[in-house]
Amino acid sequence: MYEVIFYLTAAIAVLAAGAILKVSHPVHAALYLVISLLALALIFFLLGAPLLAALQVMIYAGAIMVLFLFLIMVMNLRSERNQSLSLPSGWKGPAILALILWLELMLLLNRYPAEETNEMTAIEPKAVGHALFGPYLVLVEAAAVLLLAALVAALYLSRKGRS
Amino acid sequence: MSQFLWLIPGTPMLGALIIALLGGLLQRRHLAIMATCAAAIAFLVVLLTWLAGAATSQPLQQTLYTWIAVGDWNPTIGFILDRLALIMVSVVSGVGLLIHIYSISFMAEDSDQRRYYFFLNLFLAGMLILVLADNLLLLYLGWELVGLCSFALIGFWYHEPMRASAGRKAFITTRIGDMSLALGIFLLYSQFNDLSLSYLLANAAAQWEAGSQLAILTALLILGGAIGKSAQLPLQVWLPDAMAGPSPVSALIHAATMVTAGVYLIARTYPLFELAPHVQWSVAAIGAITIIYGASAALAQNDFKRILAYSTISQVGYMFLALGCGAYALALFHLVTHAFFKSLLFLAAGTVIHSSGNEHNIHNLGRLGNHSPLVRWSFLIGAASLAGFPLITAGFYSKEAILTATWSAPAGPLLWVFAAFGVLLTAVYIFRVYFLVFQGSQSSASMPSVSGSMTWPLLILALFSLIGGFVEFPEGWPAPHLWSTWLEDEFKSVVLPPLAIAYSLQFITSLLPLIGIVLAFVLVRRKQIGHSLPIIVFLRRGWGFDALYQTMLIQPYFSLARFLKNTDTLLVEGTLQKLTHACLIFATACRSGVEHGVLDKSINGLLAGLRFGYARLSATQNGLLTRYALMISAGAVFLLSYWLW
Amino acid sequence: MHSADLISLAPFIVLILGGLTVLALGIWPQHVSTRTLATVSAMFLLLGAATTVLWETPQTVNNMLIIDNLGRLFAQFFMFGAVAIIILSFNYAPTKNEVREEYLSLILFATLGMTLLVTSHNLVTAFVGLEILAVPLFALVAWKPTRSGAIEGGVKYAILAGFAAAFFLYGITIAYASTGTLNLAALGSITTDNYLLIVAATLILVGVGFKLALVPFHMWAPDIYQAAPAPITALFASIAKVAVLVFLIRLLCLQLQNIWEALLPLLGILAVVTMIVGNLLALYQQNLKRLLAYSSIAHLGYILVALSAGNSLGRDAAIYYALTYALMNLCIFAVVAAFSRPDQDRQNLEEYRGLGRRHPTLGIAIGICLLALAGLPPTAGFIAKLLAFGAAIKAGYLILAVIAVINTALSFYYYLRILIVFYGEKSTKQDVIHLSQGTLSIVIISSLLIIGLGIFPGWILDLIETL
Amino acid sequence: MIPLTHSLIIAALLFSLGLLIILLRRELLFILMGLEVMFNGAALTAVAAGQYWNNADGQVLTIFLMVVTAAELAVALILVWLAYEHFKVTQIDMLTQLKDDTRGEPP
Repeated sequence: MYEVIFYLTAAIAVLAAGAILKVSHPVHAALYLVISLLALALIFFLLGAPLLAALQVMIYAGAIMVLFLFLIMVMNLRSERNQSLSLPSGWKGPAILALILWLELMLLLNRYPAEETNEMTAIEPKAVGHALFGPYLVLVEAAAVLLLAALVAALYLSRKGRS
Repeated sequence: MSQFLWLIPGTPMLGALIIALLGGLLQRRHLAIMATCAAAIAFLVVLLTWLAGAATSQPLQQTLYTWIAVGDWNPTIGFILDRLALIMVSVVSGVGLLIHIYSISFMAEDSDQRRYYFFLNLFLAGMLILVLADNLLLLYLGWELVGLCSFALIGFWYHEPMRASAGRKAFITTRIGDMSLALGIFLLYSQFNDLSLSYLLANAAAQWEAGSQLAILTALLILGGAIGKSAQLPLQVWLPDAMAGPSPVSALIHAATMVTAGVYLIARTYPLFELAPHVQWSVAAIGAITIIYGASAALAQNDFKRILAYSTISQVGYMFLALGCGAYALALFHLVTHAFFKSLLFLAAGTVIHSSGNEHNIHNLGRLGNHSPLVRWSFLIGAASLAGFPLITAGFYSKEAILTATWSAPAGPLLWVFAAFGVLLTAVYIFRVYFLVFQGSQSSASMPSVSGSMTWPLLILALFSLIGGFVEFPEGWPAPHLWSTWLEDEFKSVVLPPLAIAYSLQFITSLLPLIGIVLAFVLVRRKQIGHSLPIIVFLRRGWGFDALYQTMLIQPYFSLARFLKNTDTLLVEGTLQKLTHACLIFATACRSGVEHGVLDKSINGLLAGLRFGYARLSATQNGLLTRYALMISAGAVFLLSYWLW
Repeated sequence: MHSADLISLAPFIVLILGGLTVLALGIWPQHVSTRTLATVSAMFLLLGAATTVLWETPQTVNNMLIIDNLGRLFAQFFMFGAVAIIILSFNYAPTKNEVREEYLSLILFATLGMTLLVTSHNLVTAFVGLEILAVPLFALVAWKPTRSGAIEGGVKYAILAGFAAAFFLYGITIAYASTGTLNLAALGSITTDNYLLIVAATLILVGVGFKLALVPFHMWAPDIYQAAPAPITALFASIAKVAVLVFLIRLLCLQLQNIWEALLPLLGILAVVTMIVGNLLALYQQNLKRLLAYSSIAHLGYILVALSAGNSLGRDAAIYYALTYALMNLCIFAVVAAFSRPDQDRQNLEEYRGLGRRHPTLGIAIGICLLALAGLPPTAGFIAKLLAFGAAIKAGYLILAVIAVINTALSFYYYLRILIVFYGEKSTKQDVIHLSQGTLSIVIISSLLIIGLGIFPGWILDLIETL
Repeated sequence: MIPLTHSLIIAALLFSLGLLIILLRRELLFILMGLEVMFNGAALTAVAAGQYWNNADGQVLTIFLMVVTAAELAVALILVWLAYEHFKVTQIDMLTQLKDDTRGEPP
């Protein structure tokens, strides 16, 4: 049962991502992206990472999606402006390239001598927190600076960018 | 004395620096005097080394400091002054000083003296570093420096596109040679882990067998560098165009000093060449062919300075011939005399051209006979010395010595015939110029003003062009061989033919210039140097070398393209078709280039290929972000696929 | 976290404090002049450089950062470089009045990112450092968005940098999947033939290769160099690139030496392609900033030649080359910044005609700089190339060195083209150029350093050998 | 029990799909979405590997990934919006002002 749910969710994640290739309206694409991200959150949960599952829902599905949708609304995009309903003519090359990339990665990853004996144990949020504010503390601070830098950059651009 | 060695290249370098940094504060005239003073000090130091007995003592050495220290490799900034270097620094600093003096008047009107003297001083410093360097790395530094200055000075009057492009052509052609030298140095380094000249030359014979592949390769690479700088076949195309520079520059760089750097290089590394006898013989062969090439091309030219340029190519050919025959001392002998008479010719020519409103065509220049005896006589002396007028000129002694030495080399008689024919041609072409320009007296051209500082260099050079040869009398004469005995420690003496043969060779060699002069006189009288005879056109175009390169470089592309087109039907669409297409485009590009006359120079054939590569690649930079991402992913796929193998 | 760690972290703390201080000063109720802001941020950078002297090397902080001499050398270099960038920006006309607290704090943060990158002892640190460097650059490329091309450049860089970061990150995760650790020392101690780790390193190489603009990951470089204001282009081309390069050197040459050996053929291939394509693209390019972008691509090819030698000489050569490369590019882009028009940079090469002649001091500096780029003695560029190619020869890759030498010869063509233009005679109207003391001093100092490092390379080489 | 390899392959598939979206779609917003998909492929790898090795590093890595993505995306979206504001551009094909000038023949 566990396996069935896992593969089913994975299929949803992949198919939803694939759908972004086809849809024409940005809102639809955003919705497919949300579906893919939520499916991924479920996968995280199934893999035993409950904290990440929650964060995935909050940050991606919550925050980032809102950003996307907000921008779509601001730009007031209608589908006729994004007229590329069908795939552009030169789609074969990139498609083959991506396929090759995937096949290569698959072949290379398959060589991995995976021992199947490991028991699945959930890593509790507490362990993650310990790691985060233990050895990774310096980086947490650094990430804070990164966010600040992004904030400053975004503020400047949105202030000066208005023509 | 050895602790002052650094002053020799140091003072011109300092002069260049001062001109570059503080030149704006000085007046034009003071600039010239400053630069001349720097050259004079260098020459003075050289004179002092002579007086201090450098000529007889052990080589002087000075190590300033260790330049780079990486692991076990410590190339230094160090100088060595042995007899070979002594000759070279004397010539370079001496002629350099004279040219500086001459330039004071010659360039007096030019508005951009600061740049001129900066590069002239820098050139002098570079050349002196080149000949004094005690390791190949430092030598290479000097080598690049003179190349750069030469480029800057050829294109000195860069407003005229022709002159600027001449500078570029010179630079690119010599670059091929420089690259070859750089590779040779790299090869030596990879084999010996040391670039010090004394170490290399002492140990090369121990480490390499004679005729081993590495020795041959090294010698070939060094030879490539030498023929690039010395404008020997097949890299000679740049020198005639290099005459776009001011005349004193042509005299200094493209006659007396820089073009002899190749000769110096081979003489310096001769143990490497002796390990590769075939390469050494090919040095002689290149020299012999170049003699004929240069002389015959000079015969058909009408541009005053181009004649002298081809003449330089031809005369440096004699030096190569001597080097190839193992007569290193004689090559240097000719180097010295050539420096005198060729700079004399250039300076005289410069005066004539300068005073007749930049007229280069000898037919239009003509009949300056009754003007300025100084110029006329100095040109006559230079011409006689170049032609090898028997007994009284320096050129005779140096050339004769080389010819005699050639006889006993492998395939010597053949080489001798080439060289002797060259002597005849030389006399013809140079006296053709003399008769055309200086004979008669109905010219309307204004009197060449030979003023002030232009006089003395002409006089001194003329004097040396006459008496410079008395240091080495021909074999079998009851007179001393000062030169070769003095250089015996450096180079082994050359095998000479039996006395009887030597005498007859000497006789022929002294007769040939006289015949040549008469021939020239007859030719000029009958005005038989026609303009449209195929042979003349052929010669005038430098034996069609430029055209030949075009054929060699471009025809194969055409053939390849045609071949691929024919086989195209057999192949399914795909890569090969793309390749064919690319070749066809290239061929078309070349053809259109030819048709539009863009490709009329050999080097441009190479450039066309590069231009094609540029155009193709540049077209990929179309600003489309998707394309860029595609390239990144293609790169990633490629890198990953490497691990799937 | 010990008190010793605090000393190790001091430069980072100083930079963060500096960024915050500048931001706070910017929103101060009274108007604070741009000069004050710039001075304050430069002071913080110099203070940061000074605190690196206190470092006790080598030691690690939480296994996240490694504090060593290599890190110190480059941390100081970046901070001085950032001061130079600030001076350039302060005097740069096209972004006049826009160089305020945001700009300066972003530069400080970017410097923090570079310092993190070169001292990273953990792949996550490297990733975070890379992004702290990248995100400010998104905005800095598009600074003063009304400039022509600014927004386009920003969008392109943001998307492509994200794209490359995805590869980088994917590589990190695969490295983690294959070994279970992200610590560089732990990764380096894995001696068994771990195939996936090589794959991971290859993917990381893609991400790094993008930042270094190696061919075929190079295509963004000319567009972004053209779009960015000249001081930011200088930042891109000099210290930002060198930071990534030093990370690569640390990753391959100091930590994962097994992987380095395995990657040698790939590095060699990349080196050859990068040199050839970079030089060919530069050959006839008319836009100076794009030309210099291509030339910097080619230079990375030469550095890769050193790295693909796979010996300690190659490593030292690469470090030396990185320093000189940064100096040369800083100098040449400072010149571009100095000659900018009031509204934007001069683009076409012809617009620079005669400028070297009219401003002799700058002219000489340009000459030195171009000769160094071309690799002529006695500049540092010559020594750098000599060491790099010598390393390849020593390792037995003669063919690589031959290709590199041929490429160097090729590159002479376009460097001389620039030189000729700068020294050409100006025929048309003369526009007034106001040269500021600050820009001038940066150009002079960097060109003096280029010459100094060429004539006396000993002192820096000795330092590098002890790293 | 899910073998690690399966998770890794799914992650690789997501990564390649994201890449394909970027390569194929011309709209700036879609490209950014593709970027998100790529990052999520990497995130899945990290989480799955973290479970396999049974330590928290994988999850910490993923958290940093989210932070970084958010920061990057915020600035990128602003830039996209600016492009729209200034040029009414939503498609990448129209942003090709910066490119090699191939009109003029090389000298």
